[in-house]
Amino acid sequence: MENKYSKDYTTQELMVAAAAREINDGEVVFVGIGLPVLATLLAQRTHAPNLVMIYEAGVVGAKPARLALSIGDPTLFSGALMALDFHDVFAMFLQRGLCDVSFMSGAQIDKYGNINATVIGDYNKPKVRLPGSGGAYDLGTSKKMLIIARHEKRRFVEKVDFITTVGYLSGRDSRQKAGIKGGGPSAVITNLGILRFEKESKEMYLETYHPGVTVQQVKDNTSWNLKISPRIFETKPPTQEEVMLLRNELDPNGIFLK
Amino acid sequence: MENKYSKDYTTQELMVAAAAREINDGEVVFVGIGLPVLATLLAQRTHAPNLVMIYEAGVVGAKPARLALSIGDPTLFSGALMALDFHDVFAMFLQRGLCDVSFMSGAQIDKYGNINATVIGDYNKPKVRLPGSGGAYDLGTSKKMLIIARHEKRRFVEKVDFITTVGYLSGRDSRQKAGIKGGGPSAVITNLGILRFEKESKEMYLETYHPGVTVQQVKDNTSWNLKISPRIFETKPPTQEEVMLLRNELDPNGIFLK
Amino acid sequence: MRRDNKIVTTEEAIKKFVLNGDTVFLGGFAHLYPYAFVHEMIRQKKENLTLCKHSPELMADMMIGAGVLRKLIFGWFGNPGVGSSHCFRRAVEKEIPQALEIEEYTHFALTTRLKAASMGLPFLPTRSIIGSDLAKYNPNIKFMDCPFSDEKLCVVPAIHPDVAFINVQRADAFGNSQIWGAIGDIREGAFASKKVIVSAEEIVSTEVIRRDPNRTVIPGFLVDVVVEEPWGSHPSYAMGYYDRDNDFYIDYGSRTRTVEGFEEYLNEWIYGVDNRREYIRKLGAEKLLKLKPKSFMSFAVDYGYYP
Amino acid sequence: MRRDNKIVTTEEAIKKFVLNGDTVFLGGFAHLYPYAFVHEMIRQKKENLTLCKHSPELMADMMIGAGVLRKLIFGWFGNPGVGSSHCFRRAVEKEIPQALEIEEYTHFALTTRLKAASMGLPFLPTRSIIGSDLAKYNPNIKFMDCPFSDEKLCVVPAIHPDVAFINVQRADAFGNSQIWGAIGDIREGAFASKKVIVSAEEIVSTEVIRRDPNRTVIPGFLVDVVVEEPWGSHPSYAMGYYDRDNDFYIDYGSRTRTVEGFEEYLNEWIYGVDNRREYIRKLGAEKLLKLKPKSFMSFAVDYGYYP
Repeated sequence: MENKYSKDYTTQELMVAAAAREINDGEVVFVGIGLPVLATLLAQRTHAPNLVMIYEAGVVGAKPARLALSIGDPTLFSGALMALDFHDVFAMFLQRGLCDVSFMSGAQIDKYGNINATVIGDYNKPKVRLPGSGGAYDLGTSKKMLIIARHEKRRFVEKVDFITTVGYLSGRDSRQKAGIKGGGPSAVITNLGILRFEKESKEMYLETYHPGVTVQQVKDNTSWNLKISPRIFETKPPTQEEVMLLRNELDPNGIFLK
Repeated sequence: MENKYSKDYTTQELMVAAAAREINDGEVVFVGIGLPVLATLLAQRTHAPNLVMIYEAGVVGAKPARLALSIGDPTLFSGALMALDFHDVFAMFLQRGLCDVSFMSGAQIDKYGNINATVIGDYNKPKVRLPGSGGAYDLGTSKKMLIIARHEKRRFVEKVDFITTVGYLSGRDSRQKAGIKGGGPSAVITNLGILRFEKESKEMYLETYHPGVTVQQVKDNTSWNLKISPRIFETKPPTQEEVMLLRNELDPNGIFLK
Repeated sequence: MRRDNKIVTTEEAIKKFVLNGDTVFLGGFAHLYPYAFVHEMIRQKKENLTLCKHSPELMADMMIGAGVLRKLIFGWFGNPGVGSSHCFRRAVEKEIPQALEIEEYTHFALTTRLKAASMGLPFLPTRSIIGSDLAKYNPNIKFMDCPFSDEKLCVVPAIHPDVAFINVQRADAFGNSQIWGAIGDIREGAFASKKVIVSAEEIVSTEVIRRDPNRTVIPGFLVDVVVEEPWGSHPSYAMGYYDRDNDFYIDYGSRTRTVEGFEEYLNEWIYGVDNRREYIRKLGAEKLLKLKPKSFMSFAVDYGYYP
Repeated sequence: MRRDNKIVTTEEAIKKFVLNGDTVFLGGFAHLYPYAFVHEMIRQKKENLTLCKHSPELMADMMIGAGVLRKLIFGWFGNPGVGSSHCFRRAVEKEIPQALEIEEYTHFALTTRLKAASMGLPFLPTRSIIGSDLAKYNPNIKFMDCPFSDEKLCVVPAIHPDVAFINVQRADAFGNSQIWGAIGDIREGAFASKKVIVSAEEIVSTEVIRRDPNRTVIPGFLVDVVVEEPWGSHPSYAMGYYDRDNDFYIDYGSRTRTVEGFEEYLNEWIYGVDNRREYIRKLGAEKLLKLKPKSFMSFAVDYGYYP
């Protein structure tokens, strides 16, 4: 099949394809459930056949017979390459620096890519109590952190109420200076565009807008004055092959792609 | 069979029986090879059926089909209850404080039960280079350390050239003050007698002499002025049952009992 | 090895080994959660418990809603794959049914606390937490300089729960326990705790254990009592025995949005049954058949016999 | 997973992955010692190597005698179950054939250095060594106060060897490696090292590995190359494959009491054969039959199939 761009795709499909393109062949990918799994599987089926998948529940090289519905789904363990203790996942893989890519989301994301998954409002008197870090903090120490999120004003805030997963802290070399390993956030893929971080200041900026989305629309859904790349362009749509794989093979029952 | 004392036994058999009596039922015993294994097996076959055996190679509840010739003998693993990583043996069993009894020997033993298995002479210009600690230091942190050794003047020295395994350091509460876990040496079983440590000073003293041995003989083979218990008595010989078990069942080929 | 048989019922285990005020550990990650023990703690109306569990999911949500927990030491609290944990949120946001003290970590840092205890150390360093806001609200999280480099590390103290509840696939009558699939934090939790209570999907002969010593995660001498409790982890799963009951998680999520909904749920699935056997009967044969996986056997390995 | 087949010969692995001056780790404890790699390092006359191995036994004794080692980082050095290691003693006591730098730990403390590295930490605390004389002669051993209690602890720095040599019972062509019986320090050593070279008693299909993921101790993506080397651990053993050759240990012990005896041994068993295959031929069929254990199979477990 020729690798032509699709003309019939959903925003979710575009987001998954965009995330898949962030993964290089041979990389070790720490996978959760939902869109990140689909992005990883899509990368594996297209340009990254040698990627290695690791799940928090303690499994390397899973070969699931169905789409996992939770991160500890038994289907991830049957026929996998390696099962390991929970502590070892964090110590011997994440802390050891063996993970290249991880996926992240959060209720709040700020302009330095810090993520809040803990609490909205005051910690001791929360307006909304969220689930908390779990593994998220440590996933944030992989070489490339990919953030996937719905672009909303209340989510994209200037400063998060609580730093659960560290992005670039207060920007510049503050992350490195604090002694935090890993490369920090590499891309933010939303339903409106793809955002990256300036090389020096580490402030988030808009790199591409999705077909049919305007730059103003992105700015309107971000609660600080979002920087725009001088070389901004339109996000490349998914290819026909990518859409076909997602619809027919990776999520044929539309469990995550609704 | 009646539990009569034997009249036909070797010194080694007496030493093994004496060591076996130091083990209580239900205790977790860290076993090496040679006489300590025989003592542990003898205790298990007589008064301590519920003792648990752990070997340094990483095996709990071994059921060896032959007498192990080295501490990593495969026969210890076939049919054992649990196999574990080397680091876990030390961390999760010894350092965790789960081991009740361990056996120790050494080229030099001093009056506070410190043991040298590292070097005779200067560390940097050794007269004799010995194998070193290996697991010995950590075995010395079990609740009761049993020392089994040949009683010789050059072995029983006032001060060891090098502390490999900590006994009572410089006596009194110096071991405890240094922050060392475990109960320290509990008994020293030699070919001449059984020695213990004073409650306060922690200095070694002679508690019993073996049948046919004189107190003077023990003193002559100790290079400091050895204290003698005011209630000194003759070591109880092995029972007929013990000798029978050792000869007919535990070491029928005389591998360790020569 | 203790030769005395340690088998008791779940009711006896909870009655004897859980005192009001205890700190309880529940083993597993997604896999092998000890739900049978949790339900029985609620049925016996235990009080003022502290729970140490990085991912307590519905287990703690039920315990909070039923008023069993005073304090929670955790890393993530949601209904996995479904959404919020409503009893937890009501307790933290509105003190319903009562205030809940929380002590919060990352998954890694809390497991590190158990790891330290399981290793007999008073603390362990970790790179987790550095730069996040967690340390601001938790005095048990400290930082130190590496003695060998110029790095700054996070340190957390060992934690020794009073009782560990562990569900395993198989154990013998003395507590020698084997697991396959996700091991989770079971090794650390069992070795960290003062008492260890095991439930097993199957009690097997010691011979089965001895055929494969590398599968043993808890040695019998560490275990106080053993319960045979098939389906003991429902609605979570036991690898090779049954699947995770996703519908049950979704149903719990929607029914417990209100206090009344939770009470009804509690009355139906916990107070409304006397024990696990009744609970399983209530689940019904159709559900059991649906959750049973097809067989996928490991290949045997040869340990060799060395006489 | 890398789809490229990583299989090479022992000769190629040593030629490509061991540079003079490297720090080398050898995996195992009594079990699965990588003797085939050690002999080949000696045959290829590697120089100035540092060996990191808590219990190096005959492996390091041969390397020292052959002049391959400059430095040894260790915990215990003897001929296990036999007595002294003569080349080691000659080097330390008399600088024959050359001076040997030693850096000495307890087994636990040295394994803790690897553990720290395998966990991505710059150091770890341990209760080992405290009160002994080891720290007096080793500046890498330090002490610290616990940040949470009044306890004093020993601390040791992480160590990252340049190459780990690991012999396993079975691996696939991509390096996914499985072990049973004594695991030793293989997990820590492999994850601590910069490169990982695996030899396997048998290369199996990935399907065999996937049938039992809990037995995997090293994931393929960590492994640089894989060698198939049956009897690769002789004279130590591979559980289920062959027994320890005690006679061989005794013979080595008596023949190497003199420098001449060692040279003769070296010429006969290492320089005198071109590769492991010739070494095994030299051992002879009678010996192979004698060391082969009877079969003692594990029982299979059911992982379940979850479509």
